[in-house]
Amino acid sequence: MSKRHLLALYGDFDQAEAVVKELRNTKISGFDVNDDMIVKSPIEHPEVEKFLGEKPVYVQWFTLIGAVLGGSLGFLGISSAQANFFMQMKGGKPIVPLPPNFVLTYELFILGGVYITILGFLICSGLPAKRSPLYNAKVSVDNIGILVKAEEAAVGALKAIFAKHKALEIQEEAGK
Amino acid sequence: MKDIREDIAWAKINQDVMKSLENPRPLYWVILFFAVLTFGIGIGCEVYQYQMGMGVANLDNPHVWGLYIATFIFWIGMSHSGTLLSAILHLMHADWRKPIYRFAEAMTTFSLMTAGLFVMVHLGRLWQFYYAVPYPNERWVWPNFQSPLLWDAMAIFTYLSSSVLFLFVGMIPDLAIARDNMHSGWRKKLYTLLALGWEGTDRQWRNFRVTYLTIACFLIPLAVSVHSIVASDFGMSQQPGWHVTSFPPYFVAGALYSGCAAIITLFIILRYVFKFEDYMTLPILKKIVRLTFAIAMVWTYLNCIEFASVWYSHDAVSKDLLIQKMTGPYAPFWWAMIFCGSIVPLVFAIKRFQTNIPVLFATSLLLNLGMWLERWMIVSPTFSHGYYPWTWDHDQWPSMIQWGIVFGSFGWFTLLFMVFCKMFPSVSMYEVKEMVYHRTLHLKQNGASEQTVEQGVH
Amino acid sequence: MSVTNLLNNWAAVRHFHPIDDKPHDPYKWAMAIDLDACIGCNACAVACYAENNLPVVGREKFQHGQAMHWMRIERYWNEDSREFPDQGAEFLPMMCQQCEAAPCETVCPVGATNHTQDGLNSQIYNRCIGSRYCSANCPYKVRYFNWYDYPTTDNVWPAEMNYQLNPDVTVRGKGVMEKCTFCVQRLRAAEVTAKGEGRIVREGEVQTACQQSCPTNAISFGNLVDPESRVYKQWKAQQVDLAKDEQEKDKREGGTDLRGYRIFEDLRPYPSVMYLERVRESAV
Amino acid sequence: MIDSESTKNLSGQAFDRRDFLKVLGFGGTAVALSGCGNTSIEDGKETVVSYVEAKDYVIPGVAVYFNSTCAQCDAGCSITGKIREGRVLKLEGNPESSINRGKLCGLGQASVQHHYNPDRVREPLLRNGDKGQAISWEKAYELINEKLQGAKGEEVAFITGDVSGHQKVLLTNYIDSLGSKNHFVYEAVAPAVVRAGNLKSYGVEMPRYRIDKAKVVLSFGADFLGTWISPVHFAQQYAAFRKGVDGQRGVLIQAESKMTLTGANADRWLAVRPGTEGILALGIINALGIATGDVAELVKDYDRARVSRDTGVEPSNIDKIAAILRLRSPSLILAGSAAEGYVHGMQNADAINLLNHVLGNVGKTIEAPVSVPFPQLTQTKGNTASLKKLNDDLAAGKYKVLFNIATNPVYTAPASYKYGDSMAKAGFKVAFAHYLDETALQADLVLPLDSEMEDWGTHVPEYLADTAQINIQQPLMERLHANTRGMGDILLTLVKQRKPEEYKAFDDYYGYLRYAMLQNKAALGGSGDDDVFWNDTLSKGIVKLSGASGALSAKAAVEGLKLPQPEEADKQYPLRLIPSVTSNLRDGRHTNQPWIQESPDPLTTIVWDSWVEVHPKKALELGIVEGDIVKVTSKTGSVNVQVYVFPGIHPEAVSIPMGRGHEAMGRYAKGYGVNPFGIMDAVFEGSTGELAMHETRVNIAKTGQRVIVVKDEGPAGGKQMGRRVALSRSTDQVDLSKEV
Amino acid sequence: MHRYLRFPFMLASFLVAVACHAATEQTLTTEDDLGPQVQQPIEFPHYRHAGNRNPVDPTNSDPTKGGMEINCQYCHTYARRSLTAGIPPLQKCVGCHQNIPTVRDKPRIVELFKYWDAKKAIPWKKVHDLPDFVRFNHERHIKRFIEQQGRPVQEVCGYCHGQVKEMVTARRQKPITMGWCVSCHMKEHVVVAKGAIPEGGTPIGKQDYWYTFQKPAETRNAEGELTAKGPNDCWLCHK
Repeated sequence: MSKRHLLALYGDFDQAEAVVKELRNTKISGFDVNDDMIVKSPIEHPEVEKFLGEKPVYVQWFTLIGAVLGGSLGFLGISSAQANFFMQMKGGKPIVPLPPNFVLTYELFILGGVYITILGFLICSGLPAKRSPLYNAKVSVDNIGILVKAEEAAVGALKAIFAKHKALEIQEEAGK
Repeated sequence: MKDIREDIAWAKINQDVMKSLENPRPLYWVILFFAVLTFGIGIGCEVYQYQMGMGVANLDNPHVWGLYIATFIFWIGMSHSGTLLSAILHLMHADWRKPIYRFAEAMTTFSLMTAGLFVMVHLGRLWQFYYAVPYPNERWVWPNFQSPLLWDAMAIFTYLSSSVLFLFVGMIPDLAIARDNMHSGWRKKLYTLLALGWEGTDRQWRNFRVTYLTIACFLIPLAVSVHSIVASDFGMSQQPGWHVTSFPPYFVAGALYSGCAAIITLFIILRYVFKFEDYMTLPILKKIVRLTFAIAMVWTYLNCIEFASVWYSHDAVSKDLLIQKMTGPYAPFWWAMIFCGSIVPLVFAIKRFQTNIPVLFATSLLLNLGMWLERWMIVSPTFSHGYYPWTWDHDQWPSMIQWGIVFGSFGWFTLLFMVFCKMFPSVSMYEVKEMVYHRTLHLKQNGASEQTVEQGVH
Repeated sequence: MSVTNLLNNWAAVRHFHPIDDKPHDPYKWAMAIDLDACIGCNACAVACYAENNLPVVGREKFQHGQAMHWMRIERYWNEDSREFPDQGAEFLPMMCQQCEAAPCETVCPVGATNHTQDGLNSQIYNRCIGSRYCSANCPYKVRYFNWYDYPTTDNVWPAEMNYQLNPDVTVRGKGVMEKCTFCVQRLRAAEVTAKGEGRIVREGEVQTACQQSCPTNAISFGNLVDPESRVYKQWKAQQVDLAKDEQEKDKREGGTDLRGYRIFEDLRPYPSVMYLERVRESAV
Repeated sequence: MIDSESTKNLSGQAFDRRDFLKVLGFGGTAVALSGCGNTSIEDGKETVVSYVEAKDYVIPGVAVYFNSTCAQCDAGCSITGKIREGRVLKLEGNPESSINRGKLCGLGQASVQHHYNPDRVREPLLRNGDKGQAISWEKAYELINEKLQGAKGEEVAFITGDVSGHQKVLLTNYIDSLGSKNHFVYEAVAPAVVRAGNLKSYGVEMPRYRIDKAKVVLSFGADFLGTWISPVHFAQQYAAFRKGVDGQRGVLIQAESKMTLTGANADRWLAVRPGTEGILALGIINALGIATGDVAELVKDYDRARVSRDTGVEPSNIDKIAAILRLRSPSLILAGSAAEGYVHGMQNADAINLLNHVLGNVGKTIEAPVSVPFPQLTQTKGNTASLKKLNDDLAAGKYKVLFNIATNPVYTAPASYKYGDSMAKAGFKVAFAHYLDETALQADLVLPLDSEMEDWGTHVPEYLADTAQINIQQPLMERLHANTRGMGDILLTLVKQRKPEEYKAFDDYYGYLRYAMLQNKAALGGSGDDDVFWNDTLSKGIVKLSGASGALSAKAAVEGLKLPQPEEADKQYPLRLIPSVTSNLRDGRHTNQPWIQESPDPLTTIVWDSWVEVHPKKALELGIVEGDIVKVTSKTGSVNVQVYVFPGIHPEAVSIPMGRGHEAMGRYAKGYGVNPFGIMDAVFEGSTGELAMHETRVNIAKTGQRVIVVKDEGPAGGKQMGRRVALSRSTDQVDLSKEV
Repeated sequence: MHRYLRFPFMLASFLVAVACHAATEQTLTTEDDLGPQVQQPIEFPHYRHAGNRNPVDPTNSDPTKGGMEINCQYCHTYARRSLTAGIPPLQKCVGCHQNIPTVRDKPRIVELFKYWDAKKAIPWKKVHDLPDFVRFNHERHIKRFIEQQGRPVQEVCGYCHGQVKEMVTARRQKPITMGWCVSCHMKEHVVVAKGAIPEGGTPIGKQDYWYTFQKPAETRNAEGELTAKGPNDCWLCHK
């Protein structure tokens, strides 16, 4: 583990974009632009995706599984509960009546969907987690942060690029 | 009339909203005091009722339900506007919702919690409420899944938990801001905990967007189903005045209506109390008012449909009940409901009043009253004028205990809501930033000539 | 366990009642009340108080409509505007109709009211949580809620009065719903006795409290499955079928000269009580 | 659930019924669904009390049935008490009795609440200023003895209600032993004028009415389904009558001024101007046109125009009634309140009974009564004239000692008697009482009585249905309060004070009763072993006797029959007050039984309160509506009472039910409603001297207050609002012959 | 494990555990659940009266060496005729004990005779207490198991009362809760033993119920018996 973290803050989105472009175009050994760069922003910038490239999101799959599980287990569970030993006729309706069970299945479908989606979100976005040591509160105000992880050797180059694009601030992990 | 300024500094947004967590206007404490007071009265009434029996509410044998159920529906209905603002308008990319959806969402949560209380208050044997919960038990007995009340319980549970999660998830970036800006103390710790270590990385934002959208998609049918199910508490029964096909949409429209009215009320209060004049701007209010007006007309229409369908049916009993509502002992309340629900919103059609805060405040209170009366007029007249003429009611007026608990619920709601607004950012900071950012972009693209174009969906 | 039940009995649990199946074997308790014989004397109502531990609520609570009479005698007048009710009054004893497809059963959130194998609409006090939905959905409004705690805080049975309480019937505390049970404690005792002897309950072996006290025998009660029973014969003679929401005889042109009817039959609760219309002399 | 077997089982067993069933705490008395508390198992907390000794027939959890006699009214219905773990739970009718044949009215059902009433007197009480002081029985007996020493025989008076059987024998003996002739038998609501009228018309006081044999019943205010003579028996006859002789359904026509329960069940209810029932009867005879001789002479003036004018009954109705009476025979004509209520009540009764003679019903639907072979046991028949006499005597200060045995004249005497003041003039007042009622409160010594479920006795009802019978009354459970005594026991002790020799063989009343019955074993139809006979008698609860029926006089009594013209309305008091006797409350002695209080009045459905019935037309005229509190004023006094607008009353009359308005008698009676006796004028029937109950004239005035009437019916009143609830049809639309 | 998955994994495992626990069929057994030791006015030795004879020598009925093997129903005589089993009247105890001079001086018997002389009932404490809204019918169960199926009395009583014959004063041994009652009703019980169906059908007659699973089985099982489940009607016990 000889990698170090670097955080550069930018006040302007265009500047940040330029930095990313440059990082991408510059070959720096010990730094992989796809793996070692994280962009932090105070709001959700749809543009970030554009310049970072398409990254897959798997939350929907959780949703699907949750909803299907919720619905089917709900229906089966309710029907089974109705057909337990104490099955008692009610209001001339069958012991296992379909319309009420469909209503409940619908609710459980949503319940399962929502819960598992949240679970999926937590898994996919890696929350809850400890913040990285180079977290800067300005990111939650209006600055764009670019967090990079690089070999000791690449740090200098990266710093230069950051500085070139008028980084407001460059934070650096203390050396080992 | 000024909208949110595009050149507003993002740091100022943070500061302004964070200020609301610190020092609201004195009125806040006055409201809080009265909320605690009313809530205390409600608690006292409930304790008395618990000890003596439900009879102290002055319900009687044909007339077994009263204000509790009516108020229950009222609170359930109120919860719908939060979903309307946060989910429906979110899907429609109406960005004017952004400064206000947070408190609307909170309103959803808290009014659902209040509604849940009424289910409890209403039970004759509150201490046995767990019989209605489907948990595996030693006796092998399950609740009756055929009962619309159970659907209700299930729907409300789903809705409440989903709403809380939705509120929470949507608040994570703001909690992170609060965490970063709060001076150290227990609240900072709380925000740190709740923010889950949010850093605003691209990965987090990506998943956040999808999650938020997905839950919004779920919430919309859920909200509709919740009030349809509340409607089927009545619609699934056999009683005249309840067994009406149009009840589900009628209830949903009523729910949105009362929710919007409540949003107007709370909008005005919050704007003043927390000094949110820069965010909760009059143009936004104007949009809500227009929306409310539209829903009011939908509600009026559905009301007419209900009368017409009763009128043209050959169901003499229902017809009888309708006439009774208009002319019988409940007539004053019924006509008050028509007045508040259908006549008063006409004020909103007048442009001058659409941004007149005192007028809007008064009107929205009247609308709320009207919608509360509507629920009462759905519940009570059927009991006092049902199928069986021998048992028609002669002496049924809610007792002070019943009123006390109803008022107590308003105290409870206000208490929760006010504490929430003081504890958590009630204006979504990151989304206001987004809104400003997008507008700025928009302005840049269109040049400076086109100014103050109203955005969003009308 | 439950899943096995579900799968093994799928056909059984999907039956509609009473249209699809006629499961009442060997018992279906039912009643026939002859309104022409009923004189409105209230003996049945008082007998019900005695048998079923009904609380006397007192003047104030009666005024609030919180009376607990499981059996109530209704008095109707003819609806024309003559000066005097010169055809007398119409008395109608009203109690739980023990519907075959009871509206109250479906809506109870905890399943405290069910349909039993012998055709009764049961009310399980200890399961009831007091949501009162059953009463809300009852077209006859024959369900009574314990608005107060009559045995304790209301002290309805002071001192020695509680010696009178029937030990076979639970004394209801506050917050539960109750209603006419067709004197289920008597029925069950008779059924158990008969079962022990390997037979079914004979006609006349068991009577409800109201039936037993009725001086004019206006109430007949018995097993509708048993062709020997008076109730069976009366239902048969009046051509009233338990499982129909409209009787064949009523569809006949020119009406019928039979006077058996069930109240609110068209709402399809399939009540188990048949009333016989009151008759008045045409010659005077 | 009278399992006939369980009763039968008892008969075979030798048991000593003095060995009472002990109250057993088995299973606990309060089988309660607990409130907020825990309902779980609590082993070792409850005590299971078991018997020391138990009879074989006593099984915890299984009911035992004992037969006895209902004492709530004088009809003498036999009852079967259901006893579990030593507690009386419920009463049913005894199927063996020909009077009630297994049925029991609401009043009878409620007598367990008389027994368990929390307001019963539990100790002998001696007046000490305003308070009662508990004393011992010995002291009480001594005191009575002491007081009687200082009084001559004629200075001692007894007032009782109807009394029969061996209590009557003992009472008579006691009165004789005192040398007193002053036994006043008082019943506030008694058919005394009807008896007198019957005696004149049929030669007997109380014939047997055969409603079940009649095809048409025309009743002039006789509430035979509700309150009249033996209502449970008549209700059964009525059921048979409705099923019909030869498949023809009986027709009931009721002519009266205020609708009674019977009137509410009539095919045709006629609102008759109060007091003109006799005129209507004669008018019907006239319209029948079948009378001859002096009867024809008598009725010739009563043409339908005049009768209609006098009575307010439409001529067409008179014709219809005459037609149906002519067509359907036999019929039965009954005289009830028409006779009791008026100064000319006897004339009314005569006219009505004449109709029976004209129609030839005597001997067909009016049968000779069965006679009881033991005249000493038959019922002494109470009336109201006796109270008048007693009151006059008391006011004159004639009596030093007054025994008031289970009556409540302070409450039921018309206010103008000032009975309370009269009573105060008696030196020493002894009240035998169950409760501290109005009269007991004025007594110097109150002796607490056993309830009829703790006491021994025999009863011979006045009205006997098929055969003569002696009804046995026996304890159904052990004495609830240690210090109450049976009426027979008290009388026995008292009579022992006078004639110790004659009665020394009897330890208690039970011994006396058993001895007396066994002595007449043969006459009572018994044979064989004494114990077997006795046990058999007790288990049956009835001794059926073969009594001969006498004959009825066939000749109508027309002489002296002269009906007064209806009076013009009084200017100051334009309305007639009809104090109605309701089936629940009768004369108010059972008002403290909560089931009775909460049992809705059948016609108005009002509970827990009194009301005044006003015809809608009159109400409109006076501008009053339901719930208005009005002041009803007579010459004697006034009461404030709520209005119930009631169509079943003649517009010239108003009606207040009897039985409420108690000022004492415990928590369930005191302070509910008003007492119409309080405003009743002292007007008397001409020939018998009975109180004419319907002769009080009143006016009513609004007080401006309004209350909500506490009643069972909803705001729709008796209207069905187009719902198919209570349906009815006429006889031509229905074929009863096919019915089961 | 990947740090992202740690929390979700824990949450999921928790949920799965809860679900598994909920789904696991709660074993409704005849497991013992000892009630409190109840202090009775007289320490009645059940083992002496109902216990087995001396196991070493089955013919020896010397009470000092073992029990008397008295039939439960000899004293609890009401059980076969009533809902309640009841406590025998004092008369019954004395009836025997006045003829047993050998134990006449034992403190318990002296106590017993004290009650008898005072004609006072012994205030026994309830050991098997059901809530007031539950009505268990002794008669029905005795009819079915002892009279119709001829099972041994002590075994049948023991289903609910445990091994009373080994106790001094009775102590609750079974949970007697609703689920426990039902666990028995849910089982397939023999209604017709091996051999021919008796005259008039099965002992439970024509009483087939709505739901097939409650009817006696159509065919005999491997042991040649017909079986059925117990009644499931709420109104049998809760009235």
